[in-house]
This record gives sequence, structure tokens and C-alpha cells, in this order.
Amino acid sequence: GRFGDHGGRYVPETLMRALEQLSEGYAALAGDEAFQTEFRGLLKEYVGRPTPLYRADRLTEACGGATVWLKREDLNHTGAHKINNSLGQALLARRMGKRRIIAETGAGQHGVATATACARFGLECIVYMGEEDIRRQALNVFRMKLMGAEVRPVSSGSKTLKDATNEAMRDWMGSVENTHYIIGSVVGPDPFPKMVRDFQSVIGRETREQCLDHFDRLPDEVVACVGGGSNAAGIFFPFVDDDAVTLTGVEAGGRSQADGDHASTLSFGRPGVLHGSFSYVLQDDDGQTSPVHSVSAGLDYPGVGPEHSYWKDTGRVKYVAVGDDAALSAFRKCSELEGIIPAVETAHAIQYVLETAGGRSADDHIVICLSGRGDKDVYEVARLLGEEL
Amino acid sequence: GRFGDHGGRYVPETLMRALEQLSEGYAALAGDEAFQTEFRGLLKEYVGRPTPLYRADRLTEACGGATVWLKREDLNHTGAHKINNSLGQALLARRMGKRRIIAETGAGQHGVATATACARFGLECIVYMGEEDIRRQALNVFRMKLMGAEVRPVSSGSKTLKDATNEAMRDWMGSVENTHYIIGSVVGPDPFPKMVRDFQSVIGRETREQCLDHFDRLPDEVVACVGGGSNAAGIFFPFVDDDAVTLTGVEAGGRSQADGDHASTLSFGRPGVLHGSFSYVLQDDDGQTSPVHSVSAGLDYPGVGPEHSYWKDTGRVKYVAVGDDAALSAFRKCSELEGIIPAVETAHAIQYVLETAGGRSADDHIVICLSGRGDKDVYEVARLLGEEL
Amino acid sequence: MSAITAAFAAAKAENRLAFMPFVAAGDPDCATTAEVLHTLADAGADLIELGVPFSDPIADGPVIQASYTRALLDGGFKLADFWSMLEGLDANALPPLVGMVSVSIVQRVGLQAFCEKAKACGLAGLIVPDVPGDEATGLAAAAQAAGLDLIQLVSPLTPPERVSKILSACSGFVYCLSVAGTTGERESLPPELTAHLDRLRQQTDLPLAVGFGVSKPEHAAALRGHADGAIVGSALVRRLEAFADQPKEAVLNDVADFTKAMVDACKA
Amino acid sequence: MSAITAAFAAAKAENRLAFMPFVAAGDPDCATTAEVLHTLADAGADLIELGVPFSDPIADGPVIQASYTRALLDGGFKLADFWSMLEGLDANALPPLVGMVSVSIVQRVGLQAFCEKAKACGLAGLIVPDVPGDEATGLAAAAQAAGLDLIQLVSPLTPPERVSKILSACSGFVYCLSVAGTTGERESLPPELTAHLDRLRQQTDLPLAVGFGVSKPEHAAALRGHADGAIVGSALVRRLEAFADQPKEAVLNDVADFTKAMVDACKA
Repeated sequence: GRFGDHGGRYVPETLMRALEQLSEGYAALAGDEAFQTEFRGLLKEYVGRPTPLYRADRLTEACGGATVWLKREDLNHTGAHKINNSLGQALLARRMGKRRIIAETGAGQHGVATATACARFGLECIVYMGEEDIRRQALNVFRMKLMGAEVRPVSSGSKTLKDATNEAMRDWMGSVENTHYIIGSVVGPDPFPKMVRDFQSVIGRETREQCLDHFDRLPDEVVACVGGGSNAAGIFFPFVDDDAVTLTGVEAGGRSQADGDHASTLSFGRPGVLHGSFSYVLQDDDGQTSPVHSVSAGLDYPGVGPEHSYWKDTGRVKYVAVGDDAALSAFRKCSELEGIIPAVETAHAIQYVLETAGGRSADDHIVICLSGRGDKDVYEVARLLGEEL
Repeated sequence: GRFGDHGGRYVPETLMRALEQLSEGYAALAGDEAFQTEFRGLLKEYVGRPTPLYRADRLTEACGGATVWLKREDLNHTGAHKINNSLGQALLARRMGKRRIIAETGAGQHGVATATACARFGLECIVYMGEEDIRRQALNVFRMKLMGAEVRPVSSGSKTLKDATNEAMRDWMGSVENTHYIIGSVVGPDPFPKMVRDFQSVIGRETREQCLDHFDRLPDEVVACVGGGSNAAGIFFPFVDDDAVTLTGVEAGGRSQADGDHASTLSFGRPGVLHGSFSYVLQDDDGQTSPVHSVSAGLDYPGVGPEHSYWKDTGRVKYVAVGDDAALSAFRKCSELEGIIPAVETAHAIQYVLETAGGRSADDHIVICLSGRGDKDVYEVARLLGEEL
Repeated sequence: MSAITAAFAAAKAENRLAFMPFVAAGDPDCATTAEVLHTLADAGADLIELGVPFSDPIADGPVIQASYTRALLDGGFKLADFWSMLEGLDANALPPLVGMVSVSIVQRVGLQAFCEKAKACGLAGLIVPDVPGDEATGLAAAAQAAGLDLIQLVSPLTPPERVSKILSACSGFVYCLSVAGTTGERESLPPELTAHLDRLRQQTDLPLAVGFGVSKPEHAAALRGHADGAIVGSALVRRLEAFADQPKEAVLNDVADFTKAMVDACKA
Repeated sequence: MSAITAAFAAAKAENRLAFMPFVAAGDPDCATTAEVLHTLADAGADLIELGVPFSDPIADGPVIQASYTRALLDGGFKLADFWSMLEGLDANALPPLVGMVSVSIVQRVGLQAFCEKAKACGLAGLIVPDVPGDEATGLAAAAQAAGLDLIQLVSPLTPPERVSKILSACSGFVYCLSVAGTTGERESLPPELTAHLDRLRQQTDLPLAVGFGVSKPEHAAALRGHADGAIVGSALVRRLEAFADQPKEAVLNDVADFTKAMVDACKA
């Protein structure tokens, strides 16, 4: 359950048995042909996989260098990569006889994906969401409700993702015998980081095959945004042993490098414990979690998945930060040049490529994980750009 | 340019040369391998086709009879079938040397699809949209603007789709030499109805193949909603010669069968001329276009594609109406049971199947064209259901 | 010789352009329209084009479209009112009236029925702008049977080979669009217009009347020697907007003054 | 024999449960906390559990969580204040103090450094609820080296085979959770609790203290014969909310009365 020093299970004893059961249940899936067939079938017929690997000619032209490809997770059902994981865990929960599902959500994408999976399987679904996020993401709240989920407002702490996660953990403390907690990223106690990474690795496996199809070799670089890090882990993992493939994770640089102005956990944090695992974290010297900021609700998180911490320590993945304004500029460029409105999260990764692809050879192939669509962000971007809607 | 008595070119002489050029340009595509390759490539890598044909087990169970399948056009890039047509026409416009595109839009889906296609090809894009629709569909307005399109408010008449169409036609009257008008449905003067149907027929061709893959024969019934009728024409057309396949179009029954309370053109209209072609239309005895109503902005149109009128007259397709409340109930059921929030347009077709599939054999296979996703409708439905967002 | 043909012949005999103003019927109501028609006649109009308001006009610019909307929504315009108004006119005091009507309306009434009713009510001809020449065979037959001229439009974009097809279904005069675009006032007429008219002249003996954009006396003057008539719509209809807030007499005087100025320019 | 072991032994010798109340440090400020500690001691507490406020507690219910939030956000609680307060206490007038602290804080300071500081400031033991037994080896070593007891939690869901693993890293006493869930007052204790305690008793000689949900005198009474101590948190912490709007003396009196009632029930 460790990635180097990182990972582990830092949770109250009450949850330990459930985590052991979950590890056992998850390990058993590997040999369960019926599960694998059902999961593959759902990814194909319900989610719409494989998602295309699309050569973005006009972004490529704008970069003036390397050839830019977009792995189109925005085309998944519900509009982001989150559904890969929610479906996998919902299937596992059903197999383990747990008919009640809880989840945390920030921007609402993981909540929507989980509500979706629960509707599909007729499971009870409760989504914890900070009051502040409920206000900002009313559309996703109603999507969840339409699919029969209960959205429980969280009024503690900063009233955002971190606090929703605390609250979901607390629910799980008292409900663990009949409830499965679908964590939305590669964070939390073991086995979640590994399991979520595996469910998301379909992104990287497809990308690998599609690169071979399109240009007969592996890509030179794979770039993904990192909040908790699930889309990045999903696309990176199948390339980790390919040393020639540069892997780059892009964190939220926010407004500045000052404490509280960003969410660049790997760039500015240090190893510590948050939400059940040991990993880089943004904390003060007392171990209290720091406030964080990003224009993107999905990156606005003071922790990061432990495997990313491991990849940082080993140097396998390079982690960089892109700020709010730069990300918004990439958001616009991708919309105008490709007719693809990316999630603001994803826009951080696009911006990094816009800044670094110039001057490289057109034979250099860069794949960006387009982790989700930006429809959810349009109101907030309009507000930031001063447009009246 | 006729489908039986229906169709034709009822437009001012100024547009006739452009329509002839368009017919010629469109006819030339059939033999243009480069065009076909590029179009197919875009549908695959950019739009994400083929879209799945998904067996909806929980809707099937709720129906208690025939097996229900959903053709997942909601998974297309931009969230509806509209992009199939907009991309095809934008490619054609570029090939014809026209770098300025105009379009009309009601709910905004066709406007978004066209703005998307224009961004992708670097074409100038102007979208006409009724002031009333701009107010109701602010999200789509900003999506279009983000992709570089200009959205021109239309304040004439009822300030909705019909008036936006008039205004686009008027623009085209003065700009036809350098401008292509991308009509969003199988309406308008020849060759639009035929051309749009052909671009949308990819839906039906895929469905045919997928039925053979999934259950080794053609479906017993194909059901689609009909406003202008482009998703219906696209999925019906490849089945028209298969007499054993029942084809059913579902119009908007609105609030009641009284004039002005519905948009059931084929059920209650009569042949006449609107927007350039002879087809069923909702008109008063003076030939003035009738007001129409539907809970769905995409079906809220007093005309219908001429080929549908032909199919109605020949009896090949059965046309029925489903009212506002019934459609909203299907909207909820599909969301809760399948985790798929359908467009309110599509919900009309789903409701028809919910009402008619019961008691039939599970060996009867019904395909519903899930023409688009309902994210755009969530605010309006919330309002109607009295939810505060 | 039809009344329309005679009107153009008379103008030609006097070596001037025929002037044909356009107004929409029923704006603000049919009774007022009747007064406007007499005003136009008294001011010297050779023919009058009378638009039948339509809910969805696609060939018209904002001014005429707004006039139609006023007639339909504020005035509650019905075809029955239109026919009654025509029947109530003093035909002897008026020049030939040409109806401008959308095919949507004609088709709803029925081609033959509409033409017969129009003739019976005193119209001399019809312009159905959204039925181009090659769709017009049925309508042309109905008009001919009813004894109405059916006027066809030719656009600057119409290629010569289409012109002959269009003219085969045309009688009375040819409605020559000065520009590609909708109705509406324009600052100046396009420079290529006269050459275009001269080419058309080679293809037909029918009178050529120019509309869409013609809106000032100097436009009419510039057409002399190339066309046989000038048609003015929006510039006139815009003046009718004043019925909403000015005394009727003032508006009618303004209409008369503008018409006289145009008529004079047609002679200049 | 550690101070904690001695406290349980003394209670046992008197044939009663040890009573261990819980308060969060720094709510509303550290000076007041010091007064509360003395009040608890004077009312008869055998040990006191002192929570270190944490921004993201996951084992705590709303009452303790709110107390932490008041300490951190309103009181500006810092670890330095905590250590100072401990150093300023009159150790002779107080029973053994057990720190309840999240591993996030311990890890930030460093396992060894934290344990040494805690010992130096007078804590007798530590409860680190988010380090379960099998993750606790490093921490247990650090605590032992510093001369602190490290108390482990056992949940009703902990299977017997895990219990022995957990107990191997445990000293002082075993913190027995009465329920699966977070801290917080509950109407009654679960019926299966006593059997669960009796099974645990077979596996260890360490004292068994029961917390999470224990909130009334009758709860404590019901534990007699099955456990060695009762721990009450939320029921007490809820009383501290009154510092916001009541005179300090009134609140401290209320705390003293409640504690005395619990202490009495532990003897009944």
C-alpha cells in the first residue's frame, strides 16, 4: 500500500476492516472475467470509449513547434474522465454487496459521475459538497438530484472540497458496514490511490495504442493537469516504464506563489498526512492544512495522490505550475482555435504546452490529456471575463 | 429537389444561384475522396463517432416489454447530433471558397455546433438567435462567443427560432456571394433538406450495423423526436426501404391540442410554404404562421422537413405527439434509471416508448435516437419543477 | 393590353420613368391604407405596389418587416379586410395596383382562388417574390387564367441563362433588383446596375422597373435611359411610421411631397 | 508504573470506573482551557484527555469539530500556545493528561520531537486516532523512547486477529470505541458492547476505557463490570460552547456539576 514512503492508511481503526475488505475485493477483480467483461462493456457502450486521440492542427500551428494531440476524455459520458473510476467502483461496491454509496465532490464532476453510476445500477447515492461549491456549481447539483442522488451541503471549514472529503469520511466511519465510499481521485488511504489509478489507466492504455496507430511510436511527452491527480495518474501510469516518454504534471499556480494563493502541492508542499495517506501536502508548520486557491475548482486541493509524490521524488514525472490568468488564456485559445471548450483544469495543461512546444520539431509528438469539457466552467469564466450572462 | 409534392425552392431569386451552386457543390462531394476521408476522419477523431448503441436495461425493465436501445448522439462533441451536419456543411463551404458562415439557432445546440465547426476551420461565424432564446439559453450563447462566433440578437416577431431563421435568410440575401448559410435541420429550400439528411444519415447507418452486431437483425422499431426533423431523418433514412422496421416520429404535443399550444406540425398542420419549402406547416387560414409552444426549445417550430411530410403522406413513418408534462416525466425517468440526462427534445421520444413498449416481447427491439444531452435543459427543468438553483 | 402594360407605355410615351411606390396594406389599418393609396395617386404615381403583410417575410429589410408586424399584431390584419378595402376603392381615381404577396399566403388560399379573388377585387397584377421563375409555372397559369399579370424578379446574381427561363413566366414588367439583399434604403445604387439593365434590355421587350434600394430622387434620375420604372418601398413606408404619433394629415402631406419629388425625378 | 496505569489501578482498587473527560485545547483560548482542566480535576476526573485542534479531523463529530474550529479560527490556536499552557499548569493539582492529536500534526513536528516535547510539557500519554495499530510502529517506538504511553483504539468492527496486532503497540489503556462512527453523544450504548468488551478482556491485561457515544451517567453505570474507564467528550465540549455568551463561572460550574455526576455514576 505504499509508493516509496508515500501512501499508507492513516485513518481511524473503525475504517481499517473496510479498507482490508476493499483491498481483498479489489484484488479479486483481476481474476473475475464476468466483472471485467461487464466493465469493459460499460466503458464502450455507456461511456463511449475509446475516446479519440485527436491531432489538434490549429493548436499545433499556434504553438509553432511540436505536434499537439488531445486525448478526448471530454467526450466521455458526463463530460470528464471521472466516470471511468465511478463506474468501476460502483460495480465493485455492488459485487461486495454494498448498496449505499457516498462520495465527495468539489466542482461537481465526480459527484455527477458517481450519481450517474449509482443511477445506472440502482444504488443509493449521497454526495457531500461544500456549501460554497454548491453555490458555484448549481448546475451540477441539479444534475445529481435529477439522477436521484442526495446532495448534502457541508458547512464546516472552508466549505469546499477538502471539507466535503472530511464529511464523507465521517459518514463512512458510521456506515462502513453497508456503504462504499467512492473517492474521486488517486488520494485517500490504501487501496484507493492504486484502485483509482487502475480504473483511470484505461486513458493511458488507449493513448499508447492510438499513438502507435497514428504515428507508429510512443509520444515524446504526455502532459496532464494535477489536482488530486487522477487523470494524470491514469494517462501516465502505462508510460511510466518508457523512459523516453517525458511525463509532465501541471498544478494550479493560482494568483501567486504566496501561501494560500495557489494549489501547487508538489511544487511548494512537503510530505505530510492528509485524508488518510502520506504524501506531499500544503500545511503550515503546525500541521494544519493551508488554505489554497485556484481558478479551477477541480485543482483547488491542498493534497495530491501519493503515487505522484513518489514520481516526484524519483524524478520520473516533472511537476510544474501554471497560474490562473495563463490557464484562462489557454481556455480561450483552445475554444477559439479548435472548437473545444476545455475544463479550466485541463486548460492548465494546455497552457504549459503552448508555452513549451514552440521551436520543437513537428516530429515531436505531445499528448495532452483533455480531462474534461468546460461547459461547467462557462459561467465562472464569463464572470471573470466580465461578461454578463 | 422534391419529396413527392413537398420540398422545392420558395426563395427570392437572389438566392437561386447560390442554391444551384450549393447543389452542384454538394453533388460533387460524392466523388471527392479527399473530402470524404477528411469528413470521416473528423467524425471519428473530433466528434467521437461511432456513438454507441446502448442497451438500456433499466428503461427496458421500467417499460416491461420490448428491449429498449439508445443511440447515443448525446456523446458527440458538443452534446448532440447537430455537429454531424455543421461539420459537413462547414467543410463544404470551405471547399466552395466561402469563408463566412451564418446560422440560425433556437435552443443554441445548432449554433454551438456551427460555432464549433467554424472555430475548427477558422471560418467567420455569425449566429442569429431570438432575443427570447438568448435570455433562456445564456450558457450556449457564451459557449458560442468563447469559440469566436458573433451572436446576433433577433428582436422581430416572436423573437425565437422561426424569426432567427428569417433573419439568417435576410443576411444571406445580401451576402450570398461570400457566405454559406448552414441550416440546422432538414428544412429550407432544396438542397438543404436532402443535404442535411445525408450528413445526419451516419446515425442510421451506424445504428443498422450496430443492431446486426448486437442482435443479428434489424430493429423492430426506430423512434425519434421531430421538430425540424434532422435527427429523425438521419436515423430513419437508412431504414426507409426496410418495410419490417417501424419508424415513428414524435412531435411536441405541448400543453394541449389547441392552436398555439403545441408544435405538432405533422399531426395538426397542413401543406404550405415556410422557409423556402413546401411541407406541412402550422398556419392560419390566411397563411400566416401560427404561434407554437413546446417545453422544448428545439421542437418549438411551426414547420417540418419536407421529406417527413412525404413519409407521412406515403405512410412510411408514423407521427405521433407527446405533451410537455409527459416528456418531462420521461426526462426524469431516463435520468434516474439510466444516469443519462436526455435533451428535453429526446425525452418526447423516450416517453412514447415508455407508453408503448409494455406488453411487447423482449425479443422486440426498439431503438430510440438519443439526439442530445440535457445539460442545456437543466435550468429550465429546475424552474418548471420549482427547484431553486 | 393590360393596365400595367398601358401604364408603362404611357410613361414611355412621355419619355419618363413610371413611378411605382410601395406600401403595406393594413398599416396602421386598411382604412388608412385606402387614404394613402389615393394620396399616392394624386401625387402622380403611375402604379402602386401593395404589400400583403406576412408573418415571416424573408426578402424584406427591417422597415417593411416592421410595417407588416404593425399591420398584423397591432392592426389585426386579415385577408378579408384586404379584399374589402380593395372592393371599396374608387378604381377610376387610382392607377393599376400590383399586389406583393408571399407564396405562403397564395398557396394557403389556393393559386387559382387567390388569383381570381385578386382580379375580382381590382388588382392588375401580382408579385410573389418567394416563387422564383422556375417554380412559377402553376402560379403563372393561374394568374393568366384570372387575367392578372405575374411579375417576376431578376437579381444581379441571376445568370443570363436563368433570365430567359424566368422571363418566360413573366408578364407586365420585370422587377429588377438593384442589389443582392433585402428591401431597404441605400445611399447609392451600385455602379454595375446600368450595365446589368442594358444587358437585360437585350433579352426582353417587357418594361424594366428597378426596386430594392431605390430611395431618393437622384436614384430615379440615374435610372433614366436604362430602366422604364422606379420602385420605392422602404423610404416611403418609413414615413408611415409617423401615423403612430403625428396627425394623419401631416403624414399624408409628407407622403405626397416625397412622391411628387420622386415623380419629378422620374421625368428629370 | 506509568501515571496512566496508576490512575486506572487506583480506580480499580476502589472498585469503580476511572472517569476521563475530553476537552479541546484552546477553545475559546488556552488560558480558559487551563481553568477547565482544574475544574475537571477538582470535580474528580481520574485522567483528562486533551484534544489538539486540527483543521481536518475525520474521526470527530460536529460538536468536537466545531470546538476545534473555534480554537483555530476564533482563538488563533498554535502549537506553541499549547506547549506554553501545559508548562504553566500545576501538575500536582491535576490527574494524568493524555493528548489526543492527529498524525498530521505529529508528523509535521516529527515523531520523536513531538513525543519528547509532549513528555517534557507534562503529558502522560498520546492518542493518535488516525494512526491505526499496524501503521504505528514508528510512533510507538518514539513514544516509548520519550516515556509516553501510546494508547490504541479498537473498534467494534476490528476483527479479533487485528486486536492482538493493535495491542502489541499499545500501552496505558485500550481506547474502546462503543460504536462504529464519529465522536458524539448518543441516546444509548449498543447492546452488543458489553459482550465485545468481555471478549477484549480475554485478549489483554490493559485497562479498557470506553468512548465515542458515552455521554450520560447511566452509560457509565452500564459499563461497570465490563470496562475500567469511561470517556466523555462531546457531552462536555458542548457545554463549553456557552463560553461565547455566558459568564465564565456559570460555565465552569456547569462543567463541574456534569463531571461530578459522571464520576458518581462511575462508582454507582
